Amino acid sequence: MRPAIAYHKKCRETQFYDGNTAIMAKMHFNYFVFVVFTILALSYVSCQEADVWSRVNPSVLRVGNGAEPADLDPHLVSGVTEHVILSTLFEGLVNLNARTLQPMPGVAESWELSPDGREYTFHLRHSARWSNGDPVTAEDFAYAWRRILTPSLGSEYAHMLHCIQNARLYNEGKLEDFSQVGVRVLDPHTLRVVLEHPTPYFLSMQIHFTYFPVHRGTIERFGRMDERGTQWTRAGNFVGNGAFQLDRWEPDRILVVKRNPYYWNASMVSLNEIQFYPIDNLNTEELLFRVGRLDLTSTVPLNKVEPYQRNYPEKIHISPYLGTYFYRFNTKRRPFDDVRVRRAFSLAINRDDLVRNVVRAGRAPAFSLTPKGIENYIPPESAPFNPEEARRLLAQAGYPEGVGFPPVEILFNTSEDHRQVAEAIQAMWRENLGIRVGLRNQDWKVYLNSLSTLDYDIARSAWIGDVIDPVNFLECFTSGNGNNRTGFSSPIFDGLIEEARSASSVSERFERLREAEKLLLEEAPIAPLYFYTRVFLMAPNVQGVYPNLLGYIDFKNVFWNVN
Amino acid sequence: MTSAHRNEAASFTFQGRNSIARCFLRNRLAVASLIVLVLIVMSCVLGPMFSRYTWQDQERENRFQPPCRTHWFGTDNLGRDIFVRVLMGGRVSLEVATVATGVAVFIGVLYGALAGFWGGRVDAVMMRFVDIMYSLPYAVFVIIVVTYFGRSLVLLFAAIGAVEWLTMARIIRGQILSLKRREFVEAAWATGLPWYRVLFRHMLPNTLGVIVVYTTLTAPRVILLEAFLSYLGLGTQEASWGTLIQDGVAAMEEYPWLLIFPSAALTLTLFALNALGDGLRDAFDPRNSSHP
Amino acid sequence: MAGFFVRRLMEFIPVVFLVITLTFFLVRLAPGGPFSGEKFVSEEALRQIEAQYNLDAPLFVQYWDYLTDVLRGDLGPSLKRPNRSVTEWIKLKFPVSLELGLYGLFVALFIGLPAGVLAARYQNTWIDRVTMSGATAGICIPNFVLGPLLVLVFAIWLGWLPVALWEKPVDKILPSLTLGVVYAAYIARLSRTAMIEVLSQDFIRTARAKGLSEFQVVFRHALPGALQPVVAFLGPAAAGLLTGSFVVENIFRVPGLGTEFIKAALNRDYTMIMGTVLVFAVLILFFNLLVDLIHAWIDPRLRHD
Amino acid sequence: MNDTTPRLDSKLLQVKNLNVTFVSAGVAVQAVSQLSFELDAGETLGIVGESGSGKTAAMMSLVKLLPMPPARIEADEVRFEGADLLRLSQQELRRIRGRRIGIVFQEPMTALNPYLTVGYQLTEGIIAHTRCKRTEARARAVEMLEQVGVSEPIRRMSSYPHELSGGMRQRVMIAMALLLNPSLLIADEPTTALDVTVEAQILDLIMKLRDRLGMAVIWITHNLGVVAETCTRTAVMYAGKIVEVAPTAALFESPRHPYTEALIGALPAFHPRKEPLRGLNGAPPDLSCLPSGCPFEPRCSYAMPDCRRTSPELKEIAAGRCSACLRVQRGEW
Repeated sequence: MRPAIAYHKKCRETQFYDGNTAIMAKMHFNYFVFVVFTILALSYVSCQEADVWSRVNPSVLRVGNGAEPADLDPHLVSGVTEHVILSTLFEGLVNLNARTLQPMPGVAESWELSPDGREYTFHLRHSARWSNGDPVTAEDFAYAWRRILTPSLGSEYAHMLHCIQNARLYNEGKLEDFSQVGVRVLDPHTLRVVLEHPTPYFLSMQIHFTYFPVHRGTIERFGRMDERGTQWTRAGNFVGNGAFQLDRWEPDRILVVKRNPYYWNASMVSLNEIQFYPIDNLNTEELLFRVGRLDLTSTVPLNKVEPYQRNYPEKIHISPYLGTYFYRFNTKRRPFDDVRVRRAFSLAINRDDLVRNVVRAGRAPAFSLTPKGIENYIPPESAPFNPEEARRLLAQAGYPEGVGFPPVEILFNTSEDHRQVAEAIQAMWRENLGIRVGLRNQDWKVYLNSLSTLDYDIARSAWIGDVIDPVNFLECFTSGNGNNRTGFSSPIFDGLIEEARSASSVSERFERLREAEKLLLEEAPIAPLYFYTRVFLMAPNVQGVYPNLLGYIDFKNVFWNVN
Repeated sequence: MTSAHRNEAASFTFQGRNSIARCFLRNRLAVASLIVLVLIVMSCVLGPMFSRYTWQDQERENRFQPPCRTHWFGTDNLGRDIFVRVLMGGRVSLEVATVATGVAVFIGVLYGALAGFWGGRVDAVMMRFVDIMYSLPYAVFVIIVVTYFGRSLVLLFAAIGAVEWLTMARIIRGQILSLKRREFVEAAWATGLPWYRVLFRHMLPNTLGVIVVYTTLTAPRVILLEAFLSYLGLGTQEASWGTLIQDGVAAMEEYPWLLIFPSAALTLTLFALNALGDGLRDAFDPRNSSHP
Repeated sequence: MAGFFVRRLMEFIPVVFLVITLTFFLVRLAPGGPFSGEKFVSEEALRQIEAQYNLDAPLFVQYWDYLTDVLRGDLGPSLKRPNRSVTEWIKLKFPVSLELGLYGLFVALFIGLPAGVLAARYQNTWIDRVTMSGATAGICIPNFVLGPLLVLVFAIWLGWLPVALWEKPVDKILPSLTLGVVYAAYIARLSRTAMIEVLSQDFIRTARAKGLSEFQVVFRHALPGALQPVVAFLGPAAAGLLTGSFVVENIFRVPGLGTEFIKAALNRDYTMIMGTVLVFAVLILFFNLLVDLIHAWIDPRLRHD
Repeated sequence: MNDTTPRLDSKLLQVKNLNVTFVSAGVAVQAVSQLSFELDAGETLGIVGESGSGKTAAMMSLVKLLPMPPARIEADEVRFEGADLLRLSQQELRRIRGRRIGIVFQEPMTALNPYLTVGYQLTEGIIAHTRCKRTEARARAVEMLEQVGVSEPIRRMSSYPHELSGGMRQRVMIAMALLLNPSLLIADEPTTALDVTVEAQILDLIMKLRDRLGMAVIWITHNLGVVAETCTRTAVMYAGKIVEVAPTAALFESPRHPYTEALIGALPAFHPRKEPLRGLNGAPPDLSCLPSGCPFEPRCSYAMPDCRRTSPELKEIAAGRCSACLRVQRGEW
């Protein structure tokens, strides 16, 4: 057996056999010879350097980017892959510092916030340009926001803008007149936004694709404003205002963005070109990185994490990520309609063990729904692993030692990772509660269907935050919320969230949210399991990529350290 | 792929059972395969009972153990004993093979026999239906069945079987068509037997050779199809060889035993099934039993 | 001949029609729609999206609309990748699958056929045994194992070939091998059996009596007969090969139609499923026809006109 | 084999102690044993015997046209035009097949390749042996077809075997065997598959061609009538052995082996009308377990106790006549 990972390839001379036709003509009976020669003729051997990154072009970055982007229309996409690409092609009013996630000037040079925290006035820089040279104006933002909120467009992510005054009503078709929505163009370079409630994370939301401006002329050249899937996002047609512009888009092969000469800060951009390779297969992505075909990956296969940490710690990066993996209990169905049963099940999970032995990759055990690391918010913690207490609660609920417990199943969408977590937890519940739960895997779409129709007992779930704010996690569990999917309903909880929304100060707001989360953990419609991490591989001399909760990479500040 | 053995199998006739048995027993490879298969089935069925671990037992502190004296095939990432898991996976895979192949053979034989027997327009319509099913990519069909019946393992296998019957139907139809003109069938008609007796008592037994051989060739296909469905995430949540191998592939550089042992089990079984099929085919082939 | 061809092409129409109908209703049976996701999409948005794609009409109306669209050559927009129409996607992906499939076919034929012929010619010798063991192994190893193994050996350990992607000619070797090997194994087994059969026939002795070389005897006299079952096998197999293999495309990241189809099915991208199934069905029918033509071309006794 | 000019005193073909054994599944079957005979240039030798007596196996083994394995061929000598056929390499043997020795097979239905045109099958032999151009080969083939009495030879060249009648196919076979003027033609029951009128035409044709081309012919048949009409000398085979060799006329006049006698007795044309036809009793022996004595002993009406014990060798009993019967050899017949 060779060493676990052989990272260095041998150098071979380039050879090219060009005798195909000659060989064909003289066919021998010994066909084996023929086959061997044909294969050799096709397989000229390529040269590989010992250090795969030493001869890399310092102006190009090759990025493994998971799935193929569904589209590049910021109002129609919903995935992380699209987000990564769109953040190079567009720029919002405000940028975030990739290291600290603090707001920095973007298209807006400066901004003011009214004392009640509900009115932002943005002053757009005059040098901001679209990639076709047109100036970026406040009108462009208003147009973009009107477009995403237009009901007939059917944007799946329009709710991101619901914090703007009347945006929700307009989006739901209950308000016809966009001028009543809290977006005002004061002059071509001044934009005022009126919010429904004070929204402290409003500025950081500006790096989300839903807030990006779009170029009206381009969109309407290829279709109606509310038309899905027009050709304006094709290379050649596409107009953006980011540091890069779309150069080439060959689906499932490559997507290339090049430096945008019209970008207001173009001189500070180091990379000339970023190549995004859509690769769904994690193992393939890792292999491409290993042989030096990629400089940055979207993730790392679980089995490769430890070998990399051991042998190439400079190449693997693990950082906390704004996401929580948790189990839902169906509170509308016996036996999980009983809070004691839910809590017993949650208490019987040894999260440290789970994180250390099963999910690995630096993940942290979760005792709350909201991840740690959100500034100024310290989430309440539910009780740690306590099998005695769990058994006591279970006995109280009428199932001493698990006797008489109805058969229940853990539902998960079919995936190796989810299955392993489920198997581990299944074992813990068997060991600690004496209860044998079944496993049930479903195809993704069926699983979603089962979730929303509450056709399950226990279901694997996850929530990735869109913005760095606990409310984004907590509001899912308000009564009737589409993301609730547990049947959990508590007027007190709803009230706390509502209070938090209209709270006048950040500390008061977080206090309400903490109370809400504490209630949620006590009621336990969910059992948080672990917090996500972002794990990726990066060529050792790429600089300017920082760990942050959003997994946000500011490509305009990424550069190669060439020496 | 399914039509692969149509032609290989096309020329059997039924002969004396003794000569078939004798011919089969002369084929050492086939006999060895049979023995291996029996051993595999036995150990999959009985083995887990004698093991000190169950397939779910987790020694989470003991994960990724290479093969050693306590864990013959090593352990996986949850510290489960691979040996027992391979045996349990064998149960699932062999169950798939049995149920799905059984369904495929049953539907295929019945359908093909009736089509060939009735002939004419009925045959044309029935075979056109088979054509349509052929041109329907089975993935769509299996996905739909799986999403509906995904919960039930047996139904899943039945679904696979229901996809695999097409080739069998074609082969049997061809056989029945050629048998229709044979003297002994005419003799059976002459004695005034009802049609179903002619078909099931006189004609079908003569296709037994094809059925047996094709069955041993369908089983490996079915096992691999289950493995493929697992690869797509449509398979079972229980540890079948397919899912074990899939896990193993992801870890083959670091923990090769996770791939090697389930793969070896699958390959050995399929090898034996293929060799058994070959042996049976030769045994049923009249040309091979006569002297040159 | 032309008449025969046209008649056969006419027979395609009802089959394709039935395939469309069956698929159309089958895919709607599966639970979950194209637009459900991890995060909740509001009822309102969902309704609007469905309206944009005519998914809110009664099912039979949708079916009728789809049929008339197909007749006009319009397969509709992809629901999950709205940026291109299904026709465009197929135009983009099918040539790749076609290319990969052809290489796979090439591998299958150029390994399988000589191996089978060789094994038959040297029946019951070690050559036969080695070749046939190889063939059985080829049938037994799932391609999702074979692919990564080949990558590990040839791309990582030896460093001869690229790991994945589909750009330069070298990139295409490993995917083609992975795709073709199983078929090669089947062809080897089939052609061996058929070859043994043919080699025992009288006309082979005649050819030998003429003093022809062994090469001429095997390849000119015996091969056509031995090819018949191989051709029969290759018909449906080729259709499968050319429409792409999800596994191979996924492992080597080949931008082919196979992935498109499986993903469409998993994502309930109705129009895309319909489009790919249509391609598949037509290809199957076409290859059935082609097989008949090749049979007739090889065997003069089957020529009617 | 142009370099081996035959010595003046030599025969065209000399076979000494030819044994052919088929081994399969551990069982050995001696199909031909201790076969010896000679053939002069231009001579026609008939080889007669029941089915399974080893006629075809013996003749095919001369040019190694038996599948090996299962066949095993051994001989002290098979000398043809000065070369020992069994010791030649495949390459050298190939140059004799089709060029010096032509063969006409029994079943014209199956002996022609159904996938190839008549023209191709005719010309490929010429091209393989003479390196002449395709057009020349075609001209030669057409000419030969004409000689064997195929009408419209040019059109026939592009026909496939299944488009021809049985007689026509056999003519093609003959043309194929004679294309390169072989010095020996082995005709393996060339007329059995044909109906009587065609049979006569084919017989006639081969005889004519033999005379015109001056080649020797070995005529394998189970039909004594054919032998009587065509052969100068006849060898009778039984159970893999030659039991009697004699000039044809003498053989029919006074058979010197009980088996020959029985064969002739079963032949209507050579039988006095008054007596009823006598069939042969019993069946041919199982070659895998031959009796230790004379293989014909169980069916022989002249058998004596010694016949059971000793297997008689083929011995010359008169000038040009050999027999393998103890009685004959002891002068009791």
